[in-house]
Amino acid sequence: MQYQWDFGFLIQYKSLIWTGVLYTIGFTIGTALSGLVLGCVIALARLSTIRFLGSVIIGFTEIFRCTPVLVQLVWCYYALPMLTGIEMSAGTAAFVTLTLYGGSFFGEIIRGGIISVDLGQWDAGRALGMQRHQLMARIILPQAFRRMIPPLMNQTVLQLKNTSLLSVLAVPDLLYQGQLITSASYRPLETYTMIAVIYFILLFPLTRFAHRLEARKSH
Amino acid sequence: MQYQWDFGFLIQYKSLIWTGVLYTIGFTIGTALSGLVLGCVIALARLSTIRFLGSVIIGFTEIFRCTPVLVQLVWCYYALPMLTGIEMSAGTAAFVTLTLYGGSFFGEIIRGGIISVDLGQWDAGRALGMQRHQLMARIILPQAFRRMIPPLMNQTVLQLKNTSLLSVLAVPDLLYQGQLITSASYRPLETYTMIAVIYFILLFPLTRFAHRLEARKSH
Amino acid sequence: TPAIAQQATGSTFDKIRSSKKLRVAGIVGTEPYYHKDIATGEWTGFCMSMARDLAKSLEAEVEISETTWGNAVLDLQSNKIDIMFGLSPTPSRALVVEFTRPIMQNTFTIIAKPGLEPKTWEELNKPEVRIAVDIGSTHDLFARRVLPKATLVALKTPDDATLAVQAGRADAVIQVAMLSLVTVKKNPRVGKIVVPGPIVRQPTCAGVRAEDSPRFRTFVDNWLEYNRSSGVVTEWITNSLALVGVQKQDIPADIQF
Amino acid sequence: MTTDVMIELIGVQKSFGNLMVLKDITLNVKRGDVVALIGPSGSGKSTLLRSVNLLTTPEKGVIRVGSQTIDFSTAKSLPGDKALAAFRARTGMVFQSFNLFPHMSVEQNVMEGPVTVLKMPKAEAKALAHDLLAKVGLADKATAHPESLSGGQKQRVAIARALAMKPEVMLFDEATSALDPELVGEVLSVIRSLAAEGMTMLLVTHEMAFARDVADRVIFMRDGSVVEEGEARQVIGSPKEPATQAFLAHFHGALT
Amino acid sequence: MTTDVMIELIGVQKSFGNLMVLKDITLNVKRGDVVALIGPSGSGKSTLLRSVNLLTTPEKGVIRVGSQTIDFSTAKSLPGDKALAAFRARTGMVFQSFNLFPHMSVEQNVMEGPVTVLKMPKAEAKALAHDLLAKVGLADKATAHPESLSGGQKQRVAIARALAMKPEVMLFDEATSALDPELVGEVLSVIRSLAAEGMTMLLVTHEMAFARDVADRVIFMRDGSVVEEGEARQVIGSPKEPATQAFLAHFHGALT
Ligand SMILES: Nc1ncnc2c1ncn2[C@@H]1O[C@H](COP(=O)(O)OP(=O)(O)OP(=O)(O)O)[C@@H](O)[C@H]1O
Ligand SMILES: Nc1ncnc2c1ncn2[C@@H]1O[C@H](COP(=O)(O)OP(=O)(O)OP(=O)(O)O)[C@@H](O)[C@H]1O
Ligand SMILES: [Mg+2]
Ligand SMILES: [Mg+2]
Repeated sequence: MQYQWDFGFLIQYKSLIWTGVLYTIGFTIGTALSGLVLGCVIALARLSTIRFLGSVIIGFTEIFRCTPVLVQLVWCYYALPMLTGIEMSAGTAAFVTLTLYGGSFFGEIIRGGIISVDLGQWDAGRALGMQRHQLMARIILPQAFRRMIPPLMNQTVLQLKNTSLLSVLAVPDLLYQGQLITSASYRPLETYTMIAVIYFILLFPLTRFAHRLEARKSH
Repeated sequence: MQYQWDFGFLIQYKSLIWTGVLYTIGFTIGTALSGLVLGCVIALARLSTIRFLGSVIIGFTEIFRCTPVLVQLVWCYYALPMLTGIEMSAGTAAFVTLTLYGGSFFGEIIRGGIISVDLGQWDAGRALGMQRHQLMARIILPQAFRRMIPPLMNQTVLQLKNTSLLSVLAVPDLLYQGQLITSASYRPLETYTMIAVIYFILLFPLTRFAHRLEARKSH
Repeated sequence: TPAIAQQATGSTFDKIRSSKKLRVAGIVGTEPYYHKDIATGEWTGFCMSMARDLAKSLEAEVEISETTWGNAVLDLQSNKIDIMFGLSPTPSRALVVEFTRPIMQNTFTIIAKPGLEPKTWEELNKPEVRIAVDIGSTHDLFARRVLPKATLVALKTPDDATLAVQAGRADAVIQVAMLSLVTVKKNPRVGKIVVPGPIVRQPTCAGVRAEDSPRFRTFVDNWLEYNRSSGVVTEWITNSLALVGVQKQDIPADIQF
Repeated sequence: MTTDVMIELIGVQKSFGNLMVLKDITLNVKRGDVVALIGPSGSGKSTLLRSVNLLTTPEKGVIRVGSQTIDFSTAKSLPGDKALAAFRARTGMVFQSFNLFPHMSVEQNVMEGPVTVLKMPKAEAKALAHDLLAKVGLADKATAHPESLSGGQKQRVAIARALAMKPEVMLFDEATSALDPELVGEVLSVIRSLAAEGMTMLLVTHEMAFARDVADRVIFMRDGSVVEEGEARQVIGSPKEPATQAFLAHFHGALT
Repeated sequence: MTTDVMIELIGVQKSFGNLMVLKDITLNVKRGDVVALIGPSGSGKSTLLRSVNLLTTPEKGVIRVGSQTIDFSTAKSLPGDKALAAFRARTGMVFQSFNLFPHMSVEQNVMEGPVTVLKMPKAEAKALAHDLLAKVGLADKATAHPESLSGGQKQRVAIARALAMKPEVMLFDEATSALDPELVGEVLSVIRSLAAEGMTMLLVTHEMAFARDVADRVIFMRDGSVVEEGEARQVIGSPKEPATQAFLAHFHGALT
């Protein structure tokens, strides 16, 4: 059977698609940044010598790492208000969830990068009289980041793709708009293909950029 | 508003939940293993000196890394047969897609781990007269794997959670069964909470195991 | 030669006749349209009754594959099934698939939170009213057309939309009568069914693949017409509603099929 | 006497698991003295050196450098991060394995301490770095990256990096082991001029000639204990202890 | 003469970017000879050593070890991976930075080559490893991990690892720089016994006394070229070239 491909009809949904792209990009950039900050905090807390803090952070991290974002989203939006009385808009709930989720993963990656740095580097920094934060900022993190670039970029790419789950909370991201178009037009293949192409156009430069960075640093 | 929690009703759906758990675990183990094998092949191909091979692999990898799994699943099941005539069952299509998807990410992680091993180690292995595959298997990969454990585990956890997307192809994974129960019982909060707990029970030992492994090796 | 070409690929009608198989889709948990018994795996429901009867008139067996509403059209297009019951026609959809004559008329209703009992749709057409629908459904399309000023909360499934009302995230959910009756039966605490005026109905049809030969669609139309006029269709509907516990007396007077 | 003593260790003890690496070490280094630490491989020389600037934490004992004292017998906890950092900033250390910062150029390696710890303006730190690199014969490698350096070049960068902090005490772990004779001579004169400026130095070395020529005093260690200590020419030329004599016999044997 | 020559380099040239590190190097090492490579830091000694077992690929020149020859002037491509590996298996190398395998115990480090490359049974390899570890004085560290070793201990493990392959040629990059005199003596005797067994050795060293005592011949390099070459006592005792004289002057200066 030959399927009759026809992408022309998509033009009429231009503004719908554009809104979806903006939501997707906005949420990705926003939650990637807030997640990175959270991830740094998590990684440093886990490496700190305060045992109790470490355990609390592990618990927190594992809850977010070990359950699907979809379920977290639904929980944060529906169950939390019922339990605590804190009301959040769908957008806020989505932002908070993705930040916590992304942060848990970023935290693990950053910690892994930090502990992979040669112990001699810690010695050398300490011997110069650096305090812990100086040592981290000047010696350890710059070296750790180089090793972390591939997994960090992987995670950011996932963060962008996770925005597609926002559609369950009626946040009009790209996939949400795609579903609208599909059911109005009954042309899911063209619509999904277009969405895939847009995702690709958004993500490909990101991964290429990561590779360039990595190549430059690894010299 | 006070929500009346009631988990008791879930007992009647025991066997449904059990089927979902088995599907989820089966797909995770299967596609994580096949994805790891594929990832190793991808990483080695990218590190090989044959330029052309590298470019082809990059293109392949990026397509899978840069588009949502959901769209890939739909494509593989519906569009591929129309274009190529290759018919696949929903289960096969799901397996193939998750393998290719996971493999693309595993490949990047493995490659990152390999290039982070000190060049002196390559020298030392070569100087002993090792061939490339021996060097890889005995010297480089064991050291690379230690650094790769956090991101690899992260990815496997994601692989398990990605099985939740199989519900779009009506593969009865855990989330799919949860949706069934929700629409039969109209108790989504309890159902989603239970699903979250089951995911947590499945994934938590996995992440703990990873940490133990990491701690043991890092000594 | 087009006729020969047609022969070669085989029209849907010919294929069903020769293979003695009618391939249809089933969607779990969409009562009263489809219902799958969790224990036995047996399919029932309004659409399944129709599928079995249609198969019988074609002297074929029913073959059921599971799908979701979102993918049903793809299953049709990619030749994984022959007919999909329970689709609502719109002109743009008709560009892609062919629709049969209407199986029934479905009335648009709302399930409103306690205290909200609008007489007309216009009463709901205000920004402070939050209306839940499932994305891309006829409910969604209807709400966008009739209630442009209301705040729309479009969620992934009818269940999610119902949940939004339950959780106080929306004031009412729009559902066609076939669904709202079942929703309220299963979960009376969501709210009350209201049929705002003016009463709006929309047809529900079956979708078939667009192909050169109109033979299969003509046959289905013929079969439908026959069963409608003899009252069999209404019987299938009430039976399927009874299956999930909705009795004659539960159905408001404004609602007809 | 106490004011004259720059580095003082009393009863310092350190174990790794069951292995006691430092056994009740007591020693003094006078201000402006150059002291060489010699002894067989595994005797604990590196561990002792690391204890002096607290990179290794002893289980027992007192460590004093300049005006700062830490008593591990009584202190319930180590001083805070800031105090430790300040303690270490006044001590320069050159590591056996160099530990250059691989993500910085040679010049940045040398500037790092002054800029980050001493808050020296960048331009000034750069000038200082170039002076020191010239001193160790690496003026032309200022912008190179550590990985492209030869072994001896790396070691000299490590020396310049430690000197950049203008420390009052310098600790060298095999400072000259990868240097060729030409450079040993240069480092020797650097160390001599540092000594003239009043710098206190403690250095681990395997080169007896170097120890004899550059050090005022020599400490001989074996199995985690100080066996003999004294004036450099005396300890190396005519050791009193049998263990020292046995150790140095190999040395004379290797040369003749 | 050719059959007697074990290592032969003709017109070998190597650059890193614009920097020519090896300039038209030609040299011979006779079977069973011990040759010391001396010269200032950065003169290209390590690079030359790496070229001999093809860890560094020269741009030009011919390299022969034993019966195998590679001509970089004409060869369009390097030999295959297997051939390269076989080439290197007959050459042992001890690195300046040791490069021990951090994920293996000391004993496993030594066993790795025999087991993986030579397919020696594990039990046999283990016995061999213990013999060699005893030879370098580390019998008690067999199960330790490299990171817990002192500098000198690491270096001795690296030597044992290279010897485990029973190579016909050994290359040492500063084999003794982190060894104390006691151990230098031991390594010296190891090297002497290897020489007696007919092993050909090329070693980079900064210790002139060591070079003079252990080597048959000495090659002096400067700025990527061989400046002087000859009998060890002659080159070190009474060098002919002005550059060699200048270099060794520092050496004599440091000792007296
Ligand atoms: N982190 C550690 N864990 C376990 N053992 C260690 C550790 N660091 C050092 N050791 C052990 O402590 C002993 C003393 O080591 P140290 O490095 O101080 O010796 P050294 O005198 O500097 O030797 P060298 O001259 O070979 O450098 C050695 O036996 C060594 O194996
Ligand atoms: N990978 C590289 N990239 C760029 N330059 C390099 C590289 N490796 C070595 N060099 C340069 O080549 C020159 C020779 O280096 P080599 O390591 O051979 O010196 P060496 O004689 O062994 O010195 P040393 O006695 O200090 O070990 C040095 O100037 C060094 O900076
Ligand atoms: Mg040491
Ligand atoms: Mg060198």
